[in-house]
Amino acid sequence: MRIGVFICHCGSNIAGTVDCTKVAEIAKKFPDVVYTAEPMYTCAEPGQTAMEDAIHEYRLDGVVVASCSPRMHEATFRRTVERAGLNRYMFEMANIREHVSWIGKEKDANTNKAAELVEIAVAKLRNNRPLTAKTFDVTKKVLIAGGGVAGIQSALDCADGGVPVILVERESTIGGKMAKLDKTFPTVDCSACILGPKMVDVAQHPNITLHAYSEIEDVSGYVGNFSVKIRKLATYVDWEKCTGCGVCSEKCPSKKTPDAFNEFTGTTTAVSISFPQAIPKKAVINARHCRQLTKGKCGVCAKFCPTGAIDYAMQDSIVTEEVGCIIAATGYDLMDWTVYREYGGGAYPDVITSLQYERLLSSSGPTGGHLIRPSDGGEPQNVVFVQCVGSRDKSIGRPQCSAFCCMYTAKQAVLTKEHLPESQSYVFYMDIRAPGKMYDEFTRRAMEEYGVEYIRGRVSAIYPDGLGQYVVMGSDTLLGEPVEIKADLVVLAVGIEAARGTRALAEKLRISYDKSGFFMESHVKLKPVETNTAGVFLAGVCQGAKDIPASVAQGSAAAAKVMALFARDKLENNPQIAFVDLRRCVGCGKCIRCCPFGAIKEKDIRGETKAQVIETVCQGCGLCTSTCPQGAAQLSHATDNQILAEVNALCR
Amino acid sequence: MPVMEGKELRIVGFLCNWCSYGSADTAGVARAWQPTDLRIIRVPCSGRVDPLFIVKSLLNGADGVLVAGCHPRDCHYSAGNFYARRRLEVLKRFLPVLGINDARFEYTWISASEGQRWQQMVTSFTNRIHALGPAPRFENATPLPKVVGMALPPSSRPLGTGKNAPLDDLKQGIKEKLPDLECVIGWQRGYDGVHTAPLFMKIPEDVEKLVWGPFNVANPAVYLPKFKGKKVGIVVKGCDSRSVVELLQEHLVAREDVTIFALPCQGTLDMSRVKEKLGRYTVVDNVVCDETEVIITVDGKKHRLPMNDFAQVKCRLCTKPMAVFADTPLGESPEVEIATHVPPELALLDAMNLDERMAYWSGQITRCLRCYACRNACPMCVCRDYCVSDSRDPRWMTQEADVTQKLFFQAIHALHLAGRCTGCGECQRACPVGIPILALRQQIARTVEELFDDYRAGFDPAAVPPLLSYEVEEKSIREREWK
Amino acid sequence: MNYAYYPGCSTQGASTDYEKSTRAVCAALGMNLVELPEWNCCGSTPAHAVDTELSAALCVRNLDIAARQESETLLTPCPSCLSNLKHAAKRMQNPEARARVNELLDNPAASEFPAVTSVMQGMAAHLDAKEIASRTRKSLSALTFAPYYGCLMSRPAEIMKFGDPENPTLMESLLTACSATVLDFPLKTACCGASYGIPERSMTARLSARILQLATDMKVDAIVVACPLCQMNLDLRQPQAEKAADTRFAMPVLYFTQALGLAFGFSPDTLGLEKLRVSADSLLRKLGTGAANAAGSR
Amino acid sequence: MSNITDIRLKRDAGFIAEVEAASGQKLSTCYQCGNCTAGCPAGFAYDKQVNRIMRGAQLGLKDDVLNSRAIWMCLSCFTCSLRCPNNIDVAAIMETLRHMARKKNMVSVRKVEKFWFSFLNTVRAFGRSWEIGTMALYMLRSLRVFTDIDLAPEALKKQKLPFKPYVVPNGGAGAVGRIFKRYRERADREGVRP
Repeated sequence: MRIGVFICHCGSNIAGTVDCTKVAEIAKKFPDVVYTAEPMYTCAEPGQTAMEDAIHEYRLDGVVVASCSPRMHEATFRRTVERAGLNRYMFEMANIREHVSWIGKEKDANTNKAAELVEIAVAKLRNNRPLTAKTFDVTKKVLIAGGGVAGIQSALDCADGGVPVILVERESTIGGKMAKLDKTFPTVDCSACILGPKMVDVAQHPNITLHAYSEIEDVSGYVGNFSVKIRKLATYVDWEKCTGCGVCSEKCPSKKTPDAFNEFTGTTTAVSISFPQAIPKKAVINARHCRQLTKGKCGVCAKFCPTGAIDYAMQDSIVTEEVGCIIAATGYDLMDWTVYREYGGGAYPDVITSLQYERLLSSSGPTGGHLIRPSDGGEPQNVVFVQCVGSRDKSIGRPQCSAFCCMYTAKQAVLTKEHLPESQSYVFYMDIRAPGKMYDEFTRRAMEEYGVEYIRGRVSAIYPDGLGQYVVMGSDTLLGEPVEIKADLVVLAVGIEAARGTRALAEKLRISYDKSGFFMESHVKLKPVETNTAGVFLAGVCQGAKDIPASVAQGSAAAAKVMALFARDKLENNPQIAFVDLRRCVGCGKCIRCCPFGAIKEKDIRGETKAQVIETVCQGCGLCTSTCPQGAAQLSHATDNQILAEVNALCR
Repeated sequence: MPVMEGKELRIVGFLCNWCSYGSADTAGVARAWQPTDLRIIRVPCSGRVDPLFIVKSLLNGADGVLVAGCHPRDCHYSAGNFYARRRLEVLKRFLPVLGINDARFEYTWISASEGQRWQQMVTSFTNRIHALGPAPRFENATPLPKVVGMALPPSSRPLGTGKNAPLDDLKQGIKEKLPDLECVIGWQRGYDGVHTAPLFMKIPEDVEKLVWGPFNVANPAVYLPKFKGKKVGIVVKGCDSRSVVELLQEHLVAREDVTIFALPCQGTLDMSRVKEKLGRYTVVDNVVCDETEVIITVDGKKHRLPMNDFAQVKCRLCTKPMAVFADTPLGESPEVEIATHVPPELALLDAMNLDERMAYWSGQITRCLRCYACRNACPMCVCRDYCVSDSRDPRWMTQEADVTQKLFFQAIHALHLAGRCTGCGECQRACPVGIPILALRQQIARTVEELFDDYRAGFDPAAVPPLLSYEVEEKSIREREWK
Repeated sequence: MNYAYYPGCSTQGASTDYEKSTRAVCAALGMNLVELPEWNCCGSTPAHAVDTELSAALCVRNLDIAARQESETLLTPCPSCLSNLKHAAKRMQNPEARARVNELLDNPAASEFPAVTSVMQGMAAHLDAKEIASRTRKSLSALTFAPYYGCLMSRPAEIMKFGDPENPTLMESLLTACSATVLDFPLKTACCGASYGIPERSMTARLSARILQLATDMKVDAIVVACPLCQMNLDLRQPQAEKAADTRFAMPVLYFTQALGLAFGFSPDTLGLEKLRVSADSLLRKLGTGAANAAGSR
Repeated sequence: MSNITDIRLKRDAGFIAEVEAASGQKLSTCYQCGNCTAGCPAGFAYDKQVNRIMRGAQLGLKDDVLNSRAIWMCLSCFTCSLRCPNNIDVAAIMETLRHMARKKNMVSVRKVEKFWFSFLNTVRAFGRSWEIGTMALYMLRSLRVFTDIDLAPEALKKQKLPFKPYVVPNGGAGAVGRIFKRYRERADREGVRP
């Protein structure tokens, strides 16, 4: 090989504490090194040109640049050597700035260390091989998991952009949490009125196929070519025939079915349509409460259904969709707040969650929008709101802020006053987090115009006083006193967690999730929509707590990512992936078992089982390489021999 | 290039590209001063760090090795660090048995934003290594003179010669199945009455050659992978059957292809001790087994060998005299007292300090001929012709016959057996110069048992091998504190 | 079965009724309490408030006696003693602290102590609810109780190991085994004012009043307690609480052992009921004459 | 004197470290939510609420904290520790502050301390506590003759208060006395107030 080594001065950034000339002198003696140079700024245009010239002049077939971190300029220099006619992988970097000149005080030691890092790079480069990317076709179709406001926005944007959309929703209607809300902050406009039209658009859009009451069973494939199995849960109602007339629900004798859509503030019938604006507006039988399905006798709904849509024998069915991208928009659930024994742990009827309160306020809710106490149906006089229940609480392992509770609490306090002008609301808070547009103004209005009493402090305990009211033991840290309020109704701003089943979905999508179960974005700041699995994007609260505008924005952002990817007809893979030396492979399948991406499959080659890497799926982690005992699986650009060369350069 | 003599020590870091390499960059950008000893090798993922890179570094002069990856759950590749955590923890608990101080190796998790933490880690790790001083090297160790005194552990059951085993029923059973099978693997009389040789029964006449008894020491499972894809039968002792189970688990033989014949085993002889007892001889006159002892007459001299004194150590500790499962089992498993005794080879090392262990291995391994008999006898060494010990690509080892190369091969074998070794002891039995290499495998097996819910290889073909899986929250692996 | 037993000073003075009823009930359950010889005061709140090592030393002297008794379990009826003994045992696990505590003692303490637990937990471990129910001679179904544990019995949870520190339920299970109605009493682990009755009377008066008020509003027949100090604050000092709250409670405050004792058919006098300041006659009336009759049979 | 707190002047970093070491708690984890204050049963008797004490300790305002009345009125009921969202053992911090104040002779509520010593003196003398003795000593020390005099008739009638102390036999009382003696001697050696 003919290797050229460039020791960058980076102005005085490196040359200040590293004797670059000496490093170059030492490097000259390394095997295969035929040329060294000491550019002032290698990354600057003159530096790059000089490198190209040197490659031509000295017929170099490999280049080492000792400069900053490869995370900074590896891509830059790879393009440089490529322009000069070399394969971009015949290039290595030695990080002598971040790892040497900026952290070591002694010039001697730094110089010695820099030379060694160059030696490692040269040793590796001598084992490098040219690598080339492969291209493959793309299925220009997207699957969106979750039909909340984020998923709806992604679906509509993609569909408008001409991309066919498969929208999968677990519940019987799309709309998500937003559909349950009465009003939205900071404008206090009706949630159903602004979300409703979007839901109707989804139903009517020719590019959108909706699978409601369905779950994702299995995902295989890779960016551009995913295959997704969808389990359509049995509704016991043939939706082809159901017109959504609601007769079944009217006639159903099983009237005490818990009403999940209303957050269990009321009851519904065993066959029902979750709410009047549901999309699709189709009935579903709750199998656990249907008399026909549990006891085998009833059949009332089947008798009355004008279209004969009831089918008690219905089973789950599986459909498979081929798509090129997947957007996860699976949203959130409230955490299980009953761990707070000091708030009654769920035993007190008038201590409720904020989402239950939304249903009590909503005109489509169980009380028709009449604000009453669940225990006795009376109108509450004193309503206490407690924030940060299950948020910012390390003692129960939930240190994170749920981000939107401050705002909806203010909204609910305002609505309380509007519903019951004689009432008085109190809000126990730690900090008011209102950084959005018109948000702080809104909380101020709650206090100034609606007379909501904000008290800065957490609540230690809530208990019934034996006379029908609840004692809320709080404190006012600004006053420096403990505070007690007798409340008729207590609303807990319960913190959020990733929706149930999120972890299982993450495993299927092969993406990561954080401690609270929220999906991990590729980069906290710069790649907030991407995941580390190519072709899988995130929208809405499934990625982290956010309010409606932010969810909608991320929904659109995910759609843009999909459309950008689909703008190309062919995709290129990263050639730094694993390959299997078939001669060495004994077909034991250890690599297949532990590949995090399912990127290795068994293949029968002339009657023998061998492992084969699916080049488009492999992400290049190299786990297979360190798993394979016979060294048959090797990761290109980080092969055993390449790393051994580095080890041998250091330890001998 | 040497380290700065007297100033620096050789410290190698393997850092994943995404998190920990990033944290080192972040520390650099923040001008967070650090000791200069550490040399960083960038790898895509901590899961790419083969523990053997670390062993190789430590055998070849590294004074310390640090591996860093993304925090659990933050792996750029989802789960690479979860696998790394298991494998590196096994390694950490393996190093001391070689005589290498495990404080010289550390692994940890750090995110790209934690520059300050990186600075603290590098500083504290470097300080730690300096406190330990330069690593002693095997080639400089004074070999420990021959070590004696491995006390025999009590036997888990009465041992015998298997004289009354239903051998004829077994032969009958084999003959019945033989027409459907390519062959059945078993034992036959060897070159004299105190040795057996492998027997491949193809026709009913072959079956008559089958023998059963204390001389059936070899593990026939070693031949099984060669018949991959063919219908084959195998006669097994309890210990042999665990190897069969492992091969099934690793898809190296298919359950439907193999027919297992089993008899309960009463123990087999430790041939090295038999040899010692018989001394040099020319002719075996007679071998008679009564129930509990073997009476061997060589060159006219009669030797009594009670099984209780001459059985292999593994038979004394055996918890599975009967096959894990068999298609044609004959007889019931005898009662076994389940007691966990540290095998004597390992107990010997447990009693030594690190320096003594290094001296011990240095002395023992010098005798290694690099004949690879250990590898060839191992039923789990399925790489065969493609063993990394003698390949150029990848080139893990050189052909030099020095202590580090020899020991490195043993480390390769032991670590490749992690979670797979059933402790059949064939490696050690096959060693022509009698190096007690089984201890290394035993230490790995003990570690796997400690870390992964008492997992023992070779009992369940459907079990998930612990090193090919992970738990998000590991029950028995604790993150070490950095101070 | 034999149990080492540490009665605590209160049971020798102000709370002899707790001692009497504890011994009676334990005997009925087949628990033989073996009092530690020459036991001393645990130091109570004053000792640990002054110095944790002094407190530990006073406790460890008792633990050491218990260790020499070779009993597996040491029972004590008083939560304050229990808390001090358990804290001391915990502290002795730290070698530095152990050395400093040993300095205060005549002889270094034993390396291990028997487990210390409350009489209440001891009973529950000795017999399950069904067996306890089977020993009931007089159903308490006519009575409604507010169970009150006080603050020390369940806290800190990791030391006291008394179940959910916000919502212990052991007393409920014992009392319901005797068919009593036991309400979910929200202030069951609130503080009654502890030993501040003497130096800061207004404190105990106010805190006890809160508890008595809620129990009164919940219309219970009695508050049932497990702590001598709680009993004293709620019962003996009830007039002070009444004065603070400007109301009248007349709320009987029983030890749980007294309540169990009634169910087991002991006479009021065996249980020391006459020691209560607020008379328990109202309870006895509700139970009918049975209690008095049963007393004759014992 | 200005009533503006100059944090640079009043902060005592050594004090912060001392409190953290003795209590085993990290003061900086407190984010001042006020839950400790909200649940504290004795708060009404405090000059400064618990969260205010925590803030003072966090800032290292030694005199401010050690001179408070609150640390003496704390009942050690552990409600604050139980409910702290940051898992701080607040009660341990209160006790640590109490110990520090005592050792430095900064006792702002003398009567509480007097009561403690009245109690402990009976224990020192007899090995066990003795209610009447404690009360008598306390009345003497605090000059509060009528403490609980209203309870006396009822308590005496119910024979709740033994007139004679119980002395732990077989040298037990002596052994307890020696514990106190060694404690006092060690405190003298270490230069702290026993």
